Amino acid sequence: MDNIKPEIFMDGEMWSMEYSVVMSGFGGQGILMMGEMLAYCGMKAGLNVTWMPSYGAEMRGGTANCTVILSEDRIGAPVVGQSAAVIAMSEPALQKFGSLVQEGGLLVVNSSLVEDDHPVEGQKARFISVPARELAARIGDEKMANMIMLGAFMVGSEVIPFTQATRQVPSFLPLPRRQLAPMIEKALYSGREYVLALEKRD
Amino acid sequence: MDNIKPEIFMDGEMWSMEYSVVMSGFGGQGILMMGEMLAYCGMKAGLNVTWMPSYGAEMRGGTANCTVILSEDRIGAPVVGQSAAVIAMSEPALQKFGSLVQEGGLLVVNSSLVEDDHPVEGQKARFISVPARELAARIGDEKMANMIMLGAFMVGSEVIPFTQATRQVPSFLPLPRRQLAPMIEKALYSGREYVLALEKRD
Amino acid sequence: MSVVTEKKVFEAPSCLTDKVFHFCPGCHHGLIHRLVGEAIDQFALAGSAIGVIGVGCGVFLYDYLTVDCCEAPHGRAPAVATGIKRVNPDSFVFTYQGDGDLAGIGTGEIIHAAARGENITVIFVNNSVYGMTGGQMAPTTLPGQKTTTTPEGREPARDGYPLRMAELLASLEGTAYSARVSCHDNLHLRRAAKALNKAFRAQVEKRGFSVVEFLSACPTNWHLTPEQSRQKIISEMVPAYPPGVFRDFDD
Amino acid sequence: MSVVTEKKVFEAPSCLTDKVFHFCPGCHHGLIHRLVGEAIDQFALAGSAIGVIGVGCGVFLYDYLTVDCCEAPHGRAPAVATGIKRVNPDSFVFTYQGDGDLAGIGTGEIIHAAARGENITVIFVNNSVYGMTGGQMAPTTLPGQKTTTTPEGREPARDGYPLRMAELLASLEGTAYSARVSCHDNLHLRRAAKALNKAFRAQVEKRGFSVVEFLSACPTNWHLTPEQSRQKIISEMVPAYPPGVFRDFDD
Amino acid sequence: MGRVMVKEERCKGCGYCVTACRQEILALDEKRRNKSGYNVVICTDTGACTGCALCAEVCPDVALVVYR
Amino acid sequence: MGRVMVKEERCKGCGYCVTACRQEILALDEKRRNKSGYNVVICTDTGACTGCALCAEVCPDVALVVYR
Amino acid sequence: MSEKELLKGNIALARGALDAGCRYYFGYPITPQNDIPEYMSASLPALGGVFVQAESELAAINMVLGASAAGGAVMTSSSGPGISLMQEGLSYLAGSELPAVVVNITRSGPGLGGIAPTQGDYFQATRGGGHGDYRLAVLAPSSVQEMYDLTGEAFRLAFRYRNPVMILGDAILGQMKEPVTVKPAVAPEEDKSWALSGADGRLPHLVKSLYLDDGEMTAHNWKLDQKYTRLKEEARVEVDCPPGCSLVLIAFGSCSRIVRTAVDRARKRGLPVGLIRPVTLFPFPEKEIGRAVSAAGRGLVIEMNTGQMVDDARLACKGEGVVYFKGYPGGTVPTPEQIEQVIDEAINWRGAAECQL
Amino acid sequence: MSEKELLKGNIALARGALDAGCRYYFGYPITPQNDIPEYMSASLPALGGVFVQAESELAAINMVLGASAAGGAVMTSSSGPGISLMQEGLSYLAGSELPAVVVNITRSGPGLGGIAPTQGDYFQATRGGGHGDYRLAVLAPSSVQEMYDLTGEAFRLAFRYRNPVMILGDAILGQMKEPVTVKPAVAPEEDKSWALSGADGRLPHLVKSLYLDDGEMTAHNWKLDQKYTRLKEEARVEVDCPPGCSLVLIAFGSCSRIVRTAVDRARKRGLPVGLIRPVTLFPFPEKEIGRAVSAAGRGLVIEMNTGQMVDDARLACKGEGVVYFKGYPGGTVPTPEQIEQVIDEAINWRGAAECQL
Ligand SMILES: Cc1ncc(C[n+]2csc(CCOP(=O)(O)OP(=O)(O)O)c2C)c(N)n1
Ligand SMILES: Cc1ncc(C[n+]2csc(CCOP(=O)(O)OP(=O)(O)O)c2C)c(N)n1
Ligand code: SF4
Ligand code: SF4
Ligand code: SF4
Ligand code: SF4
Ligand code: SF4
Ligand code: SF4
Ligand SMILES: [Mg+2]
Ligand SMILES: [Mg+2]
Repeated sequence: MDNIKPEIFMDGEMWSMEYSVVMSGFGGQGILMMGEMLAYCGMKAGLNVTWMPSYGAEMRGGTANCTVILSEDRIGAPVVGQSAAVIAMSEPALQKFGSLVQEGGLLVVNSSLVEDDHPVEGQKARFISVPARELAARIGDEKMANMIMLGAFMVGSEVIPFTQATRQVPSFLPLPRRQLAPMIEKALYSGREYVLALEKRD
Repeated sequence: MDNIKPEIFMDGEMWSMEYSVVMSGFGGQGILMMGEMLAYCGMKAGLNVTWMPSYGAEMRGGTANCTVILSEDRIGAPVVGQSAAVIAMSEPALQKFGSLVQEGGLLVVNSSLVEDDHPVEGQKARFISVPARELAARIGDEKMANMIMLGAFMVGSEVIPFTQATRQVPSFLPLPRRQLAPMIEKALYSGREYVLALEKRD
Repeated sequence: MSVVTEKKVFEAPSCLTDKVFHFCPGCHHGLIHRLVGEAIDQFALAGSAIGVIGVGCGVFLYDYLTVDCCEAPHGRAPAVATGIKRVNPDSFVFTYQGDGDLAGIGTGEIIHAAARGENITVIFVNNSVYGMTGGQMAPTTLPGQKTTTTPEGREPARDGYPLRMAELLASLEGTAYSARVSCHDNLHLRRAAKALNKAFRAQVEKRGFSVVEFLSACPTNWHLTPEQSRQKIISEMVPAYPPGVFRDFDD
Repeated sequence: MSVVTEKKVFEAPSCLTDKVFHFCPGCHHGLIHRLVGEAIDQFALAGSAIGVIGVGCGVFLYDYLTVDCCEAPHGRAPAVATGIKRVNPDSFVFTYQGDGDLAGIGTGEIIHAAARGENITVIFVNNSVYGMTGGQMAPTTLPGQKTTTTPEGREPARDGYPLRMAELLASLEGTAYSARVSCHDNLHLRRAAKALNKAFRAQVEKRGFSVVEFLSACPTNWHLTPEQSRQKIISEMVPAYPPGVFRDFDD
Repeated sequence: MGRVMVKEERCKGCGYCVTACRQEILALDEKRRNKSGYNVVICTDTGACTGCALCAEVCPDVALVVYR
Repeated sequence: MGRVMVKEERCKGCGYCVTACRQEILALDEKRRNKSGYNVVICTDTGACTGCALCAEVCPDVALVVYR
Repeated sequence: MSEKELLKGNIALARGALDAGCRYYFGYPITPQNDIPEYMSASLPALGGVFVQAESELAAINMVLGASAAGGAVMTSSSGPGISLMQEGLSYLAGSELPAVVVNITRSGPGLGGIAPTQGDYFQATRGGGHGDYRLAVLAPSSVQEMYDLTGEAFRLAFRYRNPVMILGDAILGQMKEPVTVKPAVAPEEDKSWALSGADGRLPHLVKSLYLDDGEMTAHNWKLDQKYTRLKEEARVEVDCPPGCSLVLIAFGSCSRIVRTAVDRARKRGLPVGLIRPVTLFPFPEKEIGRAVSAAGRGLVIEMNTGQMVDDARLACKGEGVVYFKGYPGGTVPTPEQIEQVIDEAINWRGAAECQL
Repeated sequence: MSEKELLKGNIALARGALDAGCRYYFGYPITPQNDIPEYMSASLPALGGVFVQAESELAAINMVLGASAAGGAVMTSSSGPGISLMQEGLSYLAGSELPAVVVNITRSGPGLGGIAPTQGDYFQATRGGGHGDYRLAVLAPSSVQEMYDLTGEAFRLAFRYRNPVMILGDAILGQMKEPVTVKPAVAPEEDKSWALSGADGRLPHLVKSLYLDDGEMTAHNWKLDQKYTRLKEEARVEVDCPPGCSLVLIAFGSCSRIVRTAVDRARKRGLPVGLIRPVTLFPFPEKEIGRAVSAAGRGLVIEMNTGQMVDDARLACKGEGVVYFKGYPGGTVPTPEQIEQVIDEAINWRGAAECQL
């Protein structure tokens, strides 16, 4: 667990070893699965985790979101008012959830679907813009945009040790879908590299 | 109210100006109506009254009963464990309700339908046996057996001034049945006379 | 004592208790109890039958038939029977329901049990009133019929039209057998016994849902003598609710 | 700007609000809303109509049509509508119900509203699933159809047979009009509009109960594209649920 | 030839059997009542009974046993 | 002769209108999405529109207005 | 004063409703309240009203919902199992803020139970029969006169607060006849501008209980809660606690009549006992009960159940004074003699706070 | 120890049921508990069990009644409005003394309300949703692990006491995923000799709740009451009240998690606060709560409703110590920060017993 950077998720509140991320986008973008994978990796890293999805009528109109919390302490509410990080994979998602990001937090947006003028939140939070669809197309599977985003988020936040997490992918997948593991790993790495390249550039 | 004999219904319990009578018989014998008329007459005599019928599934199998309470005080429960008087118009009714009569109370039975060997209860209570069907037939309407019994009960118990009560019959009857009043009065008198004759004989 | 050559040609079915029925004089509930008992005897089901009893004048069936029984909330007997049958598929599960129970409050349950083809047998007693509660209008009350809640007679434009359940249930795919019979004379009673036998067979052979609707008298709430009640069945009930077999797995 | 001689030949009915429907792409709920709006306009009922909305994906109808509305508990819209109509007999009272709502939990209420000949109009959206709750089996789910509660496909022997409500309701005496229509192409949509018009007329002319069943797509829970959903209506829904008029007060 | 036995405590005097009997040998005893207060049915001509059991078949209270 | 107007924010790209148009002049714009993220429909040949309104009739989202 | 009539409780209630302006009745038969629908079916048509015998209690309560949404003065009545079936509808009525009067002439439960008089539905009536945070106003008549009077009161409360109101009776109150003075109160004109009548020349009206947007439902819950707090003004209670009494009996409905007799007798024997009879069960007359019990030091709740109102009595006392309980469930109506004996035991009790009576 | 799995609360509950031997499920869809019937429909057939999607909640609870009467280990699940529709059936189950597990993954009410997490069904669950004198045992999990564990416990209690048992969760508990250790408890062999199976070679069995003969129903009510008293042995509670604490927070279910966080934080700030979490809501852990609050002098009940469990907490204290209340109804889940603030206010409160927080 030495890879976890407490200064990121302890942000100001000493007693709370808690890191939360809100993930959001259109239905069908694999938002819920992206969150689950993060929670699973957190669990495998020995953390307490919760994953809380949108459900019911909220999902009509084609939006989806979930909240993942990772913590060394037991976790109270699995939902949050303000969040350490927000991932927005669509314009309406950014509109609705972007403002949840904490001062000094992290905002990751899918620039393939979100207009590129930095939103207000970008000013108080760290802002990472990932052309997820394009990157996914490049590795040959447009459906992998969510995994690209997750990879990008994992390095951007450093909340989870990246390589250790990536190793959990096969066991995370249910047997009939396990053959997807290599492609998912590829996507995670693609997101990671994009962010690392960005950071170098900055 | 000078006709009311307090010694009958205050029987042992000074504080209770309450007189109760349980009336019982087959369905169709007019048990409920008999009780209602007594309650009505009591009301007209300025007493507090309650009338409580059997209801619901109790009535399957062709039995009916009701409890009437007359009192100068407000009345608590409209049902009683032991009763100052019991009127039984059928054999099963006598079997079921006869034992409710208080020590020293009054038991009036319809001898037209009840076997004539005095029941156990007759030994602790005053026992009046009225051939109601025969008397009713004599005045020309077998359906008046209940009114015969009521007349007999009223003089037997003296709980209600007989003539004053009899005067209430027309107003008790709903308009469309008011033409029955003379026949009912006749029946009440017939019951009364039968008992008076009995008492003379004793 | 009878002479030695004499044989009993008619007696109570063996699964009937000695308890005197609580029904009113002329009420056909008792007759239908006996027919059910005879069918249980015929198929030797006394050891495997489970009765589910709706709320109505028939609620005390368990006092009269020596089979396992379960009380169901008013109208829900088909759902209760479904639960029992799914746990004990080899038991013979029947419901006993009045017309208020089955065609009123229990409409949803009976239709869906039939639609599911639930392998149960329904004994349906249509006496055109709510008997137990004192004679209110039932879904089966005839137009013009006076009841305590239609004091001027049922007026279809205001109070609705009667439901013909045997036909309605027959129209559902899950139904293996649906028939209407009447209790008013020997001929119809023989047909009734036959229908009941067939309905029982439907379940024994796992054909699906079976139902027999009995036209039945409620002299008390019809305010008629038993004989007048019998006549009312003939002259009013039978025309409005024609006896017949509306679905048969053998066809 | 269009040229002056140009005329609008198709636009939204005037009682429809500007709010964008919350329905999924290809969902026919929106189309049915529009047809209802058109019928309201045709009969000039915007000022007297009262909608009673069942629980289902159509629950927000009141956001889209500018008429008085009342939410009904799931399945109970016909009872709620009865209460409203009996108080305001001159209002035009319609219900809007899904197939789970009407043919599942609300079976008793719809059948008895029809049997009573309740002078209301029922808009019934049959999409063969529970849409709002995420695609569970409905009473109308086709044999073999996969849903979240029939993961291997509906098996009639276990899960029951589909209900054909338009036919069933047509068999009741209180029903003035009962029809089934489909939303899958222009021809059927024109018939749908005609049926709806007739159903409205039934109420306006106080003929009794009227109902129109719409075959409708739920691409989301069918896990199909809108076009595939349309094809499924044609190839599977229409054969199982034939469009047609099953009862007509003019006949 | 036949014989009908009335379980008197079961009989409620509905008269269905009276109507059903083709021999017209059943009648309600207007003078006698059972414990429950019902006039019970009696066979007025025991010799004429055919044992056809039509009476028992219509009896709603299973009050009749028929021998032949 | 005719003209179809797409209320883009209502359109959800279901494609029903595309199938319905006999002139085959409607298509989904794969490049453009509206605020809700749907590819919206466009008229590829405005001159060929007959104003028949078949498209609007099948549109479940009342996204089309037709002029003639 | 008009002359007294000898009326059955159920009929008095029905007449109270009609005199209060009730013109719509939807219901389903069940003992021991059938006189109500029967009377309504005979009376309403002539008054231009509507009686519908629903196919079930579920349908009935939803017809009530519709009629109320349309502005009708509407009532239904049932008993035990039927009232249980109405719980979803009652929750909707409360959530949609609709006025209606719902009568429960109880039977004994659970299940099919029996039809004898009991008070086992107190909890269901006063809190949470249905889902969610809501309350009914609950009135508890104890005589046929009150069956008449409180029904009028129920309609007033229903419209004033736009909330369903329950009348909690039992077979004694429903089936019994007593002399009644029939005296219709003048019903205040109620604002029904919210009702559904067709959006003619105005914005559409909407009757609903669904609130999905952020915070909406919370606001709605607090709004309802405030209404229930306002309702406290309407608490009604009969207090008869002479100075110096050291035991206060608390009973409602038919049970309070028997307790009344027992208390009268006990006093004649010189026992210092008081009696409190809540007339409204919700709002519960907590102030009066708290005051009386803390003054006397001891309360004794008598109910025809295994212990329900006793919770409210204890809560009302806030620990100042102990509250004993004696219950008579299942339809066995206690006699005054039995209650007197319980009074004696309670008066003589010197042990722990919890007294096994 | 078996490895942890990341499970959704609803799924954990369903697996807990299967592991406890549940083989019959009858239910009707409603958000937010649909995962349960969906999981059951996929799992039961392979286990030789039965899943039936009922036509309504009313039918579902009555199928449960039948399956239970036949001796099956049976469950249903629903939410708010659906649970309200089951009240008659629940009363019958209790009256007929039948074992069954009923899950309520609540939504906010009254009426259609919303689907966000709330605890507004506490009253309905713990007392008198249906008619008559009866109680359900009520378990309140507060984590996905407990969704699994307590479901097993529910089946044990149901059979041991022949009584319906309710699990009261909410959307947080149902929809959330957390790591879970799946460890089926060995189910004790239960006596099912009372069940219906056909009267082959024995006297007929009868499952009923109708008691009409004199005194029968009263005896039955007291018998049930004694069972509910016996049930008190099964009270479960988590007590964390360090010596010297002057305020005890009381919360259950999902809400207790947030309160837990707030209490931890407050303690870090040196505030002397304790926390009690009832695991069983009926039987209510009255002894523990009474003891803790009277020791601390003050209790503070936090619920996601307008105030329900607070009644039980106050009753448990019998006036020894005051109990404050703060509510969050309608699906607005409070944050730990908000609760901390309430703790501060309560700690500093020096006014009357009733503290407006
Ligand atoms: C939920 C519920 N509602 C109402 C009742 C009252 N109730 C008992 S039996 C019955 C109807 C009886 O009529 P039917 O089913 O036709 O049977 P019958 O007595 O006529 O044979 C009713 C309404 C009840 N027990 N439970
Ligand atoms: C009493 C009750 N049970 C269940 C639900 C949950 N529920 C909401 S909508 C719905 C069914 C929706 O299906 P349908 O009626 O077919 O409408 P659709 O969404 O498919 O148009 C259900 C079960 C509820 N709100 N109330
Ligand atoms: S009331 Fe009617 S149905 Fe009931 S027992 Fe009497 S005759 Fe039969
Ligand atoms: S879920 Fe189905 S019914 Fe509901 S809006 Fe989407 S497509 Fe329409
Ligand atoms: S057996 Fe036949 S002949 Fe003999 S009494 Fe009966 S019906 Fe008459
Ligand atoms: S049919 Fe039966 S009950 Fe009726 S009179 Fe004959 S023997 Fe008696
Ligand atoms: S109006 Fe007709 S021609 Fe024009 S786009 Fe629409 S369907 Fe095509
Ligand atoms: S039918 Fe309507 S919603 Fe669908 S693509 Fe065409 S315009 Fe868009
Ligand atoms: Mg009937
Ligand atoms: Mg649907």
